[in-house]
Amino acid sequence: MNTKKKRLIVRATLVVAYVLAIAVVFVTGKEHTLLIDNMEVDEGRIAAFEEVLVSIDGRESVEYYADDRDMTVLKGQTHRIVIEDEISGTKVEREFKIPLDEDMVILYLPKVASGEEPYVERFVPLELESMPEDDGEIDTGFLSDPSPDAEVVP
Amino acid sequence: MKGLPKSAIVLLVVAFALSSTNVFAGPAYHIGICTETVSQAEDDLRGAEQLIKEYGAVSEGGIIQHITYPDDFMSQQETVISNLVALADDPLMKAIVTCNALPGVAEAYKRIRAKRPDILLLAALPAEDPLVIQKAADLVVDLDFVSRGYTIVWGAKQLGAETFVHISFPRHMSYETLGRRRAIMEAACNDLGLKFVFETAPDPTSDVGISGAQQFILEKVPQYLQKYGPKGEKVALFCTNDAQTEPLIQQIIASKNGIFVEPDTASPLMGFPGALGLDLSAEKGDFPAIVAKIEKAIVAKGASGRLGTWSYSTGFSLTAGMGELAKRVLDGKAKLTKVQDIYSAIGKYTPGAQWNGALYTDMSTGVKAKNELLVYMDTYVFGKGYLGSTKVKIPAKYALIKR
Amino acid sequence: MSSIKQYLADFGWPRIIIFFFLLSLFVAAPFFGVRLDNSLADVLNRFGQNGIFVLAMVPMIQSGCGLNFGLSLGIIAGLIGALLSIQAGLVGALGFAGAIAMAAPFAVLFGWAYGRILNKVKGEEMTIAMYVGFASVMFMCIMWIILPFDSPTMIWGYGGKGLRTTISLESFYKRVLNDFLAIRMTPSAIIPTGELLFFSLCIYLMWSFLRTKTGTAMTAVGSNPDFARASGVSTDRMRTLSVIISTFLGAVGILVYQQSYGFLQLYTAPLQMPFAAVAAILIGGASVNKGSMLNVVVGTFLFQGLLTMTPSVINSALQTDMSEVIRLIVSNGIIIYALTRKLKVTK
Amino acid sequence: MSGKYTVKRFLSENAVIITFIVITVIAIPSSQLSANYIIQEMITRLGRNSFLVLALLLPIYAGMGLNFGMSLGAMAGQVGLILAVNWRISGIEGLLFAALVGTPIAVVVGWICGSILNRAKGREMVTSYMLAFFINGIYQFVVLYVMGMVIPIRSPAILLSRGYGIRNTLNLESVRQSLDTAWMLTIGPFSVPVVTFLVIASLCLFIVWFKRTKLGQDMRAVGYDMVVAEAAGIPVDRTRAISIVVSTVLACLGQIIFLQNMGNMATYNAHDQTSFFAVAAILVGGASVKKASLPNVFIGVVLLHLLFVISPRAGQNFFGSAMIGEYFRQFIGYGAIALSLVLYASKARREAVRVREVQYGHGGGKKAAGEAR
Repeated sequence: MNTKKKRLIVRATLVVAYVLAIAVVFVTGKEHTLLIDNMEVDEGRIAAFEEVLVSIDGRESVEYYADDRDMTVLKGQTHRIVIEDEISGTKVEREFKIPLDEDMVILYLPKVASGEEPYVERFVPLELESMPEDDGEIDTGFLSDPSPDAEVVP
Repeated sequence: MKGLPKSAIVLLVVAFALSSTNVFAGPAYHIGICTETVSQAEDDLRGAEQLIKEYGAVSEGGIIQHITYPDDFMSQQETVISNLVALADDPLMKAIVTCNALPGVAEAYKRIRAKRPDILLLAALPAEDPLVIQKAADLVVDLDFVSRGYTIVWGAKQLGAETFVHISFPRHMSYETLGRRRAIMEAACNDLGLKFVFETAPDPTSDVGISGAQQFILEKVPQYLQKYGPKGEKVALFCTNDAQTEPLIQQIIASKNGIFVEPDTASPLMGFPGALGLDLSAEKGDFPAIVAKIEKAIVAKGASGRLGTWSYSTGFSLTAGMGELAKRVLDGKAKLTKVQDIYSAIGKYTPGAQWNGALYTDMSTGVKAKNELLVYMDTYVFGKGYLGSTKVKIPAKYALIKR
Repeated sequence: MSSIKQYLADFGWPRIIIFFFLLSLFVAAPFFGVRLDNSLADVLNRFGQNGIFVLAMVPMIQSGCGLNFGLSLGIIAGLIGALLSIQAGLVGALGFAGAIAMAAPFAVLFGWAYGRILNKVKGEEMTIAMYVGFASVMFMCIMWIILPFDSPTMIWGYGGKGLRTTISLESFYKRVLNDFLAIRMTPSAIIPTGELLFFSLCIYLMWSFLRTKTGTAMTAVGSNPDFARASGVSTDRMRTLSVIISTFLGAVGILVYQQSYGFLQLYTAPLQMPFAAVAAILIGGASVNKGSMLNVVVGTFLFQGLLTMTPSVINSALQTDMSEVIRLIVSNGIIIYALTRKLKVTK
Repeated sequence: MSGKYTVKRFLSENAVIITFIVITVIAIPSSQLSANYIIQEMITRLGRNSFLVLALLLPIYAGMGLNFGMSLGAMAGQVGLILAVNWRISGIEGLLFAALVGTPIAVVVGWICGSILNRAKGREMVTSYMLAFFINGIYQFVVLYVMGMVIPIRSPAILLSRGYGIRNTLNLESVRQSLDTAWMLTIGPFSVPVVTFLVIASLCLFIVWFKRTKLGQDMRAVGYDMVVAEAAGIPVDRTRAISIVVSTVLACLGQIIFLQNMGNMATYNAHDQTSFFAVAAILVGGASVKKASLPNVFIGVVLLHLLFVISPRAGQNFFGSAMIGEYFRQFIGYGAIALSLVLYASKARREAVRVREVQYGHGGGKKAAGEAR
């Protein structure tokens, strides 16, 4: 009985450890798409940067101008962002978290700089329905030049 | 066993030494062409041979290096990739063309690009996801599955069909382009007043083999025709697999009410010569003459005005055309992604035929790809003439149909 | 009563289950718009078309060589015969007979060599047979390209050399057996009498062969090698003979198959053909070392019935493409079942 | 024993290796590939394929022949990878996740496979071959219908537009070569995936260690003679099943390593040829149905893949046709397996005859020898 119990405990521990291992790699390996947005917020309430250097998780800085939107892929949930305004010379450094179950989030640079929460939001892609339903034909503007000696086949 | 590895190593080293002694002389660059074997896709292979005829094979001091995929390319991606990467081993290699860019080509192109960024990478008729292959290749040309989804159904209507039967199987429906085209066809049928039917056939790559799959078509087509056209109403049939096209054509010719607008990989050589048992040795290489001969045979069998195809072979003209384009670009005579340059290179092998097409537009983002061109040609109906499908206006909504 | 029970046990539950499954498919067919007459005609046609392949399994099973996974060799011999017949310009029944006649020497030669190999590897025949078959199919792929056939119907239309993947038999001997005494049941369903008669003839010949002195000796070699040796029968000779017969039947089988089908298929087409025949005879209740004519007939009918009916009925019923996958699972599952089950009997 | 006899014996024992070396030596120059390319390709392929070939060893020790059922494990690994891609778990973690998810599946199918093979003693190879077909059907059913219908698939990039089923080819961008590039050592013109080789080396150590354990010893005993092992109190069926389970799990991990290097997965076909290539490699390396060692694995991988790399081009330059090269390569692959199986089986038979000769004396020996002829 005792050995049986012992064995059961060992086995249960192993199973738990296994599941835990899956959970760990799941959390640490999870990839998220991050859209980096440098547009004005709420029609000018917070202005966009004219020219800004952004570095995430110590990667090489990327330069953004007003109205830029970029896409990058991040691994894990907690990240550090460094924003350097090239015009004013100010430097902001922040840590942000991406929820585990979000595949695609958008980060507003102006909000990060002004410290307004939340500066990371879930990204809702453009709905297909919003696309024009009926605007004429498919653009087949690429008709090849018909050769003059047309009739190929009798 | 003991002495073996040592002597083996010595021998291999000697062999290596011999291998690196080859000296190239002659042309300034080489162009690699990869097609399927003759048993999988004759047209593509003949396109490559046409290029060899014009520009010579590398082994004979020319510029074309032609290789083929393994026959069972799906199971042997390792070979697909390494054969393509091996092309980049040649320092003079400046462009690689794959016609039927099968699964694995994108990965191979990625590896080639990492090693040799100077090589132009062209892919025709890709099997991989558009976004994946667009990223890997410099230029992608595919059949316009969006437009054809509409024009084929439209063509069936022109020929008097009341029902449209789409024959395929799960593996093919797992291709994004084929699956979407099926959905477009279904929608087009609804709009044009045809009845759409989906029929499943066995997959030729499964255990029944090509023969079992063809056998199925041979047996079932007369039944379909009877089931969907019991009073002799015309029924159009379309199948996505090339191997199944031949028995399909044969049964449609034998029937009274079958319609066949065009094969999936449209070509006069696709299915017709085999189904009709034609001897084309005299017409070898002359597509107009081949079409004329097929037409004669079909009219003689009383199937005039019921079967069609393109007047030139897709595989042949795209393979040869892409090779020609690569050469023109390397010679500085053309720009790789300029549409008229692409048409003019392909047009060299399709004199007199008109192509139509559009740049690929991604459905979810609405972004137009700069390097993927979708093309199609007019349908030629035997005993009737051209249908004019390149001039049909296609409503824009079909481009958004997903499933 | 007990004899019925015994008979059922002999017949085996898998067969009974498959039989009822098939029956239910036939019953269900009309409700889903699948025509019964056509289905029945198709099953009969395939029955005659594939039966000889299945029959080809019998001699090797009897002589203890196991299942002939290397049937492709016989198929290749048949293809060579067919090509020679076309090349010689023979048509109609003469073309068919000519093809068999010309395939025969190749079948005997291949069978003899193949038999010699199998004699060297007793106990491992099946695995080796499979790879011998694969290798020879690939070798012939090269041969089809370079052999100097030049009849225009056979070679590539465009290239002008090398054999096509499929060659139409339209103007040669297409359906020469099928159309012999064919009975038209309904406007669209035809019973291929000639084909069925030919198959019956083959079965009868095999049946009577197994009852000759040589035939019994062959069975003895398979079922009781020590006894056979003691009575002075040469095991190796008998085994080789059985392989030759099997290979020859493979050659005839492909010719029957193709006259019905209408096309000659080269290149990798023969690669998977043996598996269908193996599955069929196992479904028929044969074991790795015992097979009868009844097994052949029942097995071919059930297997081909399943092959014909599942896609058409299940697709119409479920409106999905799932039947392909179901068929894959069922037919391979039965082969495995047969491979595992019979051990109890032999051991 | 004369010298002539040993030469003959040496030739017959190593016939497959010798044949391969001869063909390769003839073919390398005519392939016109550079030595750099070929060597780099060999390094890559060793890293990619060795693990899979190593998976064949244990069943051979246990006397179950070549485990054609290893593609079962490969399928389990693929399911793991599909899920990793689905949940966007990238890099090494993605591979670990795939391995952790794939392993239990591999254990289950491996156990099923082992139990079935126990009921088909003496026909293990054919049965495992057919079993792979059977499980392939189930795999297709799961991946094509269950995924998306029952198992939620959230990544639209891998889901078919129709709403269920996984796409035909899977782009493994997120885990692509993450094991290989974790530490890529550049030696001259060559890059060596160190971590991959470390993983392979640790598997070799594991196999060496395993052979010395009680279970490993049992396995060899079972492989040598089942009846004797049974009499000695070894649970024969259980031991055999365990060898298959371990083999299946290793195949699962091996397939993950293979696919991370390929960067691309043919969802419905990637496992088709797994066992074919692995079996061909180990046989070409000089192993037999009953006897295999670690060197066989590596010699085999190098020789087989060397030929695979050069034969398409060599065949083309040799015959002047691109198609023939490809057919030739496949012919060589199948032919090598057939040849080595034949050679081994006939040798085993000769030995059996020799044993009988000793047992029955000359009269019986003659008769037996006559039969063998």
